[in-house]
Amino acid sequence: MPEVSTRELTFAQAVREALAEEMRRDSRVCIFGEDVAEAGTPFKVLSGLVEEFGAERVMDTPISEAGFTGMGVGAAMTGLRPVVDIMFGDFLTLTMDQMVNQAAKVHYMSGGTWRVPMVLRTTLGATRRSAAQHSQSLHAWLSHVPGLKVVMPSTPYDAKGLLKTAIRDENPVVFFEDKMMYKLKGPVPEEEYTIPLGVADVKREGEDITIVATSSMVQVALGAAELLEKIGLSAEVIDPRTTWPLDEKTLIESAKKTSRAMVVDEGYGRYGVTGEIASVIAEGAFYNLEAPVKRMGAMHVPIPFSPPLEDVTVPTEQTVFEAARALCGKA
Amino acid sequence: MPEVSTRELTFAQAVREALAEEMRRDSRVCIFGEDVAEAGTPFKVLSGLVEEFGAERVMDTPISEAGFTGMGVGAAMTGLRPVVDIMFGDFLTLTMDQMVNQAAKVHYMSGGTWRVPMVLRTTLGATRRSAAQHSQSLHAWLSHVPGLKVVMPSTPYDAKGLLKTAIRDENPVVFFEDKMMYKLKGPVPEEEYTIPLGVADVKREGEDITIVATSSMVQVALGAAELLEKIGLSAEVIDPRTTWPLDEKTLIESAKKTSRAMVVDEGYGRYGVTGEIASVIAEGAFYNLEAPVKRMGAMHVPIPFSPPLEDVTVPTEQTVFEAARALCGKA
Amino acid sequence: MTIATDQSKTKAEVKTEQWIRMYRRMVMIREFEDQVNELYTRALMPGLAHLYVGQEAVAVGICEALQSTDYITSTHRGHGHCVAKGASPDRMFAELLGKEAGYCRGKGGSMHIADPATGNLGANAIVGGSAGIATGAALSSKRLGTGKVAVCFFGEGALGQGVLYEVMNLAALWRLPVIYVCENNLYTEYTHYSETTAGDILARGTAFGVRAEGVDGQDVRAVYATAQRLVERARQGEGPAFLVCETYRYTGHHVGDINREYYRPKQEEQEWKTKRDPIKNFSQWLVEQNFSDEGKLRQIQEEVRAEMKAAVEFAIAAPYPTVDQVDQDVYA
Amino acid sequence: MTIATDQSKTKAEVKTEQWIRMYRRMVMIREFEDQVNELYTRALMPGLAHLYVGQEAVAVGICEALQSTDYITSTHRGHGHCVAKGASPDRMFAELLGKEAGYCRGKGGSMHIADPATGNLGANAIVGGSAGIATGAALSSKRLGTGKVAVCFFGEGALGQGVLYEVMNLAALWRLPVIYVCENNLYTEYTHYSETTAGDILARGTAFGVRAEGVDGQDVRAVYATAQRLVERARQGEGPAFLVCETYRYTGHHVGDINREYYRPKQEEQEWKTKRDPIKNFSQWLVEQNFSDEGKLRQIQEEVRAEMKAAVEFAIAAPYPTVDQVDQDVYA
Ligand SMILES: Cc1ncc(C[n+]2csc(CCOP(=O)(O)OP(=O)(O)O)c2C)c(N)n1
Ligand SMILES: Cc1ncc(C[n+]2csc(CCOP(=O)(O)OP(=O)(O)O)c2C)c(N)n1
Ligand SMILES: [Mg+2]
Ligand SMILES: [Mg+2]
Repeated sequence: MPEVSTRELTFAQAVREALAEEMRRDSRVCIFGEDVAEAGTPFKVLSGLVEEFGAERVMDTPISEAGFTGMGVGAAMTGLRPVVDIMFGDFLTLTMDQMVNQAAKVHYMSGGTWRVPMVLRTTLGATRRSAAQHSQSLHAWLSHVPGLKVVMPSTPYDAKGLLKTAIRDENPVVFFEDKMMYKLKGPVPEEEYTIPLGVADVKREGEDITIVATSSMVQVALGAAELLEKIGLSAEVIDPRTTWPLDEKTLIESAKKTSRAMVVDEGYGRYGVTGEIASVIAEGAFYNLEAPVKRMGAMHVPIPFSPPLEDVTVPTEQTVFEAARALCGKA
Repeated sequence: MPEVSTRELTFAQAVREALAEEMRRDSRVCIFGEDVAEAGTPFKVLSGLVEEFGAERVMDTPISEAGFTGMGVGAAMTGLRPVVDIMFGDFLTLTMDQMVNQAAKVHYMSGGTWRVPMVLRTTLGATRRSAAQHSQSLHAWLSHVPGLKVVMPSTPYDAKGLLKTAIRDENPVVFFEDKMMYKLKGPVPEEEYTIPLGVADVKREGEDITIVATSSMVQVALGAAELLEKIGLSAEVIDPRTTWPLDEKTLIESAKKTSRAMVVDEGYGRYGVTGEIASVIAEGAFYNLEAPVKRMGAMHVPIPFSPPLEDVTVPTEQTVFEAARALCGKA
Repeated sequence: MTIATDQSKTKAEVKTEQWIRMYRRMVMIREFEDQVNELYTRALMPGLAHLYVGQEAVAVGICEALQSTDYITSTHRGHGHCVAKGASPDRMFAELLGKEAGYCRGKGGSMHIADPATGNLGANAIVGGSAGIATGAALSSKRLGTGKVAVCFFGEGALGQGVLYEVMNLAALWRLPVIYVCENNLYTEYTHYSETTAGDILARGTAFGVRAEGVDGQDVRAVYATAQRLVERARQGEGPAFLVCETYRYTGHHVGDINREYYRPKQEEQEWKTKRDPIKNFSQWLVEQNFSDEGKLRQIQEEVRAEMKAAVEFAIAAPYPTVDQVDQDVYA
Repeated sequence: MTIATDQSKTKAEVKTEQWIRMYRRMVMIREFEDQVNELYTRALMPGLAHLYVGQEAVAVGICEALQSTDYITSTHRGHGHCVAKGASPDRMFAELLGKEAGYCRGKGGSMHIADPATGNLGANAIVGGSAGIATGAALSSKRLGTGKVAVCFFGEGALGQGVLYEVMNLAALWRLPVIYVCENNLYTEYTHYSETTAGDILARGTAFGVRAEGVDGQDVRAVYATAQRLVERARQGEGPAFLVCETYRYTGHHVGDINREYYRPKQEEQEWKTKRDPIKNFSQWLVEQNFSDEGKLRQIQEEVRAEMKAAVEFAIAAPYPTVDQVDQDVYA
């Protein structure tokens, strides 16, 4: 086995590296969105790409989310492999017709003849003091729609490997990046690698409780697991990595093993991701569960601006820890 | 108690009557949407209203769903009580920014100072041979969003009483009508009545299994209950009537009583309504359930046009019956 | 559609062939739609369909200016576009009946016929829903240097959809080879366009930097000539165009829309049908100019009708997809 | 804002008062934003803010033409609109700091200040997101016969959003009293508008039947005069207008946008600041015309600055909302 050399990259660097590698590999891959070129997005995720690949492949658009997302669909059908940039996940509202009535359905409606190999990259996550229209995590909507795939990386390593796979996928893929995670560092191999969609990752093994966490909530769950360890509880933290396809088996097997499960996701808690995953586990591990599956999502309120209010709307290490402890009967 | 005289009305007539009564009662109530005036919508639900209330209160719009929904928000904030008509629920994709980033958040973001007393009426339901862009049931998306209320009537009686309440509500309410149900007849009292939002209705009492069903699926569940009765199983059919607010208590109590539950909804089965309701029941009735909560929704495919394909994508009396029978251990 | 020409033919012969081809295509569309209406009346067709009768000159005039590899996007009223771009009626009828032999294996139906072989990116049941797709196809053409042009067909109702202006702006900025063809048939579903359209339609193109022109959509030669110019211009990299065609739908918004007096007078329908029929007027011109004679034209019509009948028979006899296909093609 | 006038005053006195009021309002906005920047620099403000410095003449010129009961909608760069419409700086600062005394009880922050008392329907952080709301408010005005006018402020970036054209079309069709005020400050976030805007901006109004005019947004008198005409016209039922104001933001897209050379030259900033500063030029004119003198103007500035400092102190001292308020105001 060849030696694998790794370095520490930030989440943003990992995303950029995935894009750069895929753009070098395949000249059909291109990027468009608002302020993606010289500015490299407000989050500076794309810095340097226009310099390497030119303005023909890294294209600044007007503030026309519906329009350029629709163009992504058409471009993908006809030979390009666009990576469309939607700055804040909250603006997905403007792209829903293009993503749901067009991108997701073209392949099926055309009887399998046309394909839409596009990626829509966007963001999620609160606690940036950006208020109700710039803080939502709307991935549940897209996960609800057949024809789309939904990717939610939680580490630089996963981000890079999953984004490369998403770009090579023949289907429309929505790729969610946690805005708060862009500066998070983690090891990323020098060598090329990809990660398949639909394979969960056990971020931490444990025996007493399964915590399924997505995207921004994975670090939170890992933090909670540390706290749990201190009181003698061993938590298994699982990151599905993609909400669709969903690796049900890994989630269910873990819950069967630990007999207790909770699901932590930053989307609104109602009619969202936690309901689906909790149901899958409750059904699949029914005879093994010693307690109901606990769900934690964003509070059912528009995200407030005021820091003390915003902070209580999303799960934290402490609240996850407490819920897990209660679930394990250690009050 | 005064004698209550009822007559049979179709679902469409009940909706129209609710609108007409509220428009007579309150001159601020107005309607706008595509082909709502002389045409009375393609489903003829609004026939006669423009004749009674005039073109100033029943307004035909261009095909600009985002635009006129946004106008509904502004009009509601400033003294009108608009009832916005979105012909097919599939076109909600175009209104998501107005509904989610505006209507749902105005009250909260403004610290409770502005209000948005508007109703958005739209449709859901497949099996009309209308293919993937005219057959979706997208109510899960709206139910996911704090700040909105979501109403899903299943009978003419409920439609009328709930719509009147929705119009009087001080918040944005999304009102879903099943296209296939417009001609369904049912008793509606002559006397005025309203039905509160957030109160489930037990459509049929039973002992062996709880079937929670919404909108179009209520009749299906009642049909399945008939079939179940023939094999000696007594099904309780509960219609939450509103997915938000959700009458959790009634659902949970029923499941506790019967010890078996299933949830049937015409939205896509993944990351939708069934996940939420099943989770609520699985948590609330955990120690009483003898089997996992069974979920049935639309198949995870874009709705196909071809009749034999379309027919298998949504739950039917027969499939609900079979699932319920299996759940009760009567294979 | 421009077809490889036989070197031995005279220019006049080639021209004649082209006119006759265009005539045949228009007749094909009309006869196709007659059969659709028949299928509906006989309750053989699931759901509804939106007929293109009356608008034939638009689809045929435009598509005659395109290569078979050029792209089109179409609408709920899309049968005419598909036929004009070269689709086979038998597979179209099969699709309308939800049969496996259909262009979409029965999954799309009347409103979603798509066909890579003829550059048909698909009909769209969302009004304005294909504006982004067509513009994106033009982007591919430009980036990949394929020289293809994309035509986006839509009814004047789509002028109400903001996304149209978003992509027009982008097409102008990036000088994309896309032609936005607005078929103004005067009505959306049941509302006259004047009640839903303020300002000036052509100006809605120029305001976004898109070359705008209007044409009599009942005159197939005029449509063709204009389209040729605009397509050529786009192909040369000179940017997008917006072509507004004045036309009329003869029948209801869909096959079930029978009583129309509440939204438009019978007399208006009568006038368009008698005075501005695109097929009748073109026939007359063909005869006058000695490109053909009445007998030959009638013969074409009969051939086409027979072809359509056979196509319908094929579709009726064709099997439905098997139920296991329902979850195929969700993902590629 | 037009304020009830004292009968005993001469016309000239009234005019003087108005000019001075406008001057004060512009200074208020600038000083307000200075304090915001200071709060950011001192790390006292949560999140970011988008300063209105340089654009003061637009908000003040427009709002001077409005009644206090007229409506406005605002944007992410909205402090200037709020001040011009009559908001109190103390409650604005409190909102920016997320305090309970803020206009939105701390729930909205910089991008969502709203205030029924001054007709402020709310700032909006979705570009183009308030176009529908403003137009709907105009619909209410017309249907309820209140005579109110609605002004929709937005940056030229919102010209990219299709919904704007959807509602312009509707406003024109229904002759609604709404004024769409486009503040063209040349840049969206980090991109010059010429890279994102094809065609002709004014024509984007007329194409949809909306009366369109352009004005120098650095000249408060010109803005006011034009606004007065258009507002009056709208109030009389003569329909909507689209007013494009040429202006410039002096500082970054937001307070954290410090290094801007990669998207715009320092020299350009310098030129606008020195040659076209709305406050400086207006001051000069006031003095020239003898409406005021430099001493008086300086005094106003000092008063305003003191007022702003006090307002900031108030906000800093004000308490945060209690945590139990987090789920209040979700539903009315
Ligand atoms: C976004 C959207 N809104 C509404 C509809 C319903 N609808 C179908 S066709 C139609 C009228 C379209 O009019 P036009 O664009 O002029 O096309 P025509 O039918 O005249 O060919 C409407 C409103 C739709 N399919 N999509
Ligand atoms: C729909 C939407 N897309 C993108 C953004 C991100 N964004 C915030 S401000 C801005 C630029 C706005 O430019 P302009 O409208 O000219 O206003 P200005 O900032 O110049 O005042 C962008 C792209 C947003 N808030 N909303
Ligand atoms: Mg039309
Ligand atoms: Mg700007």
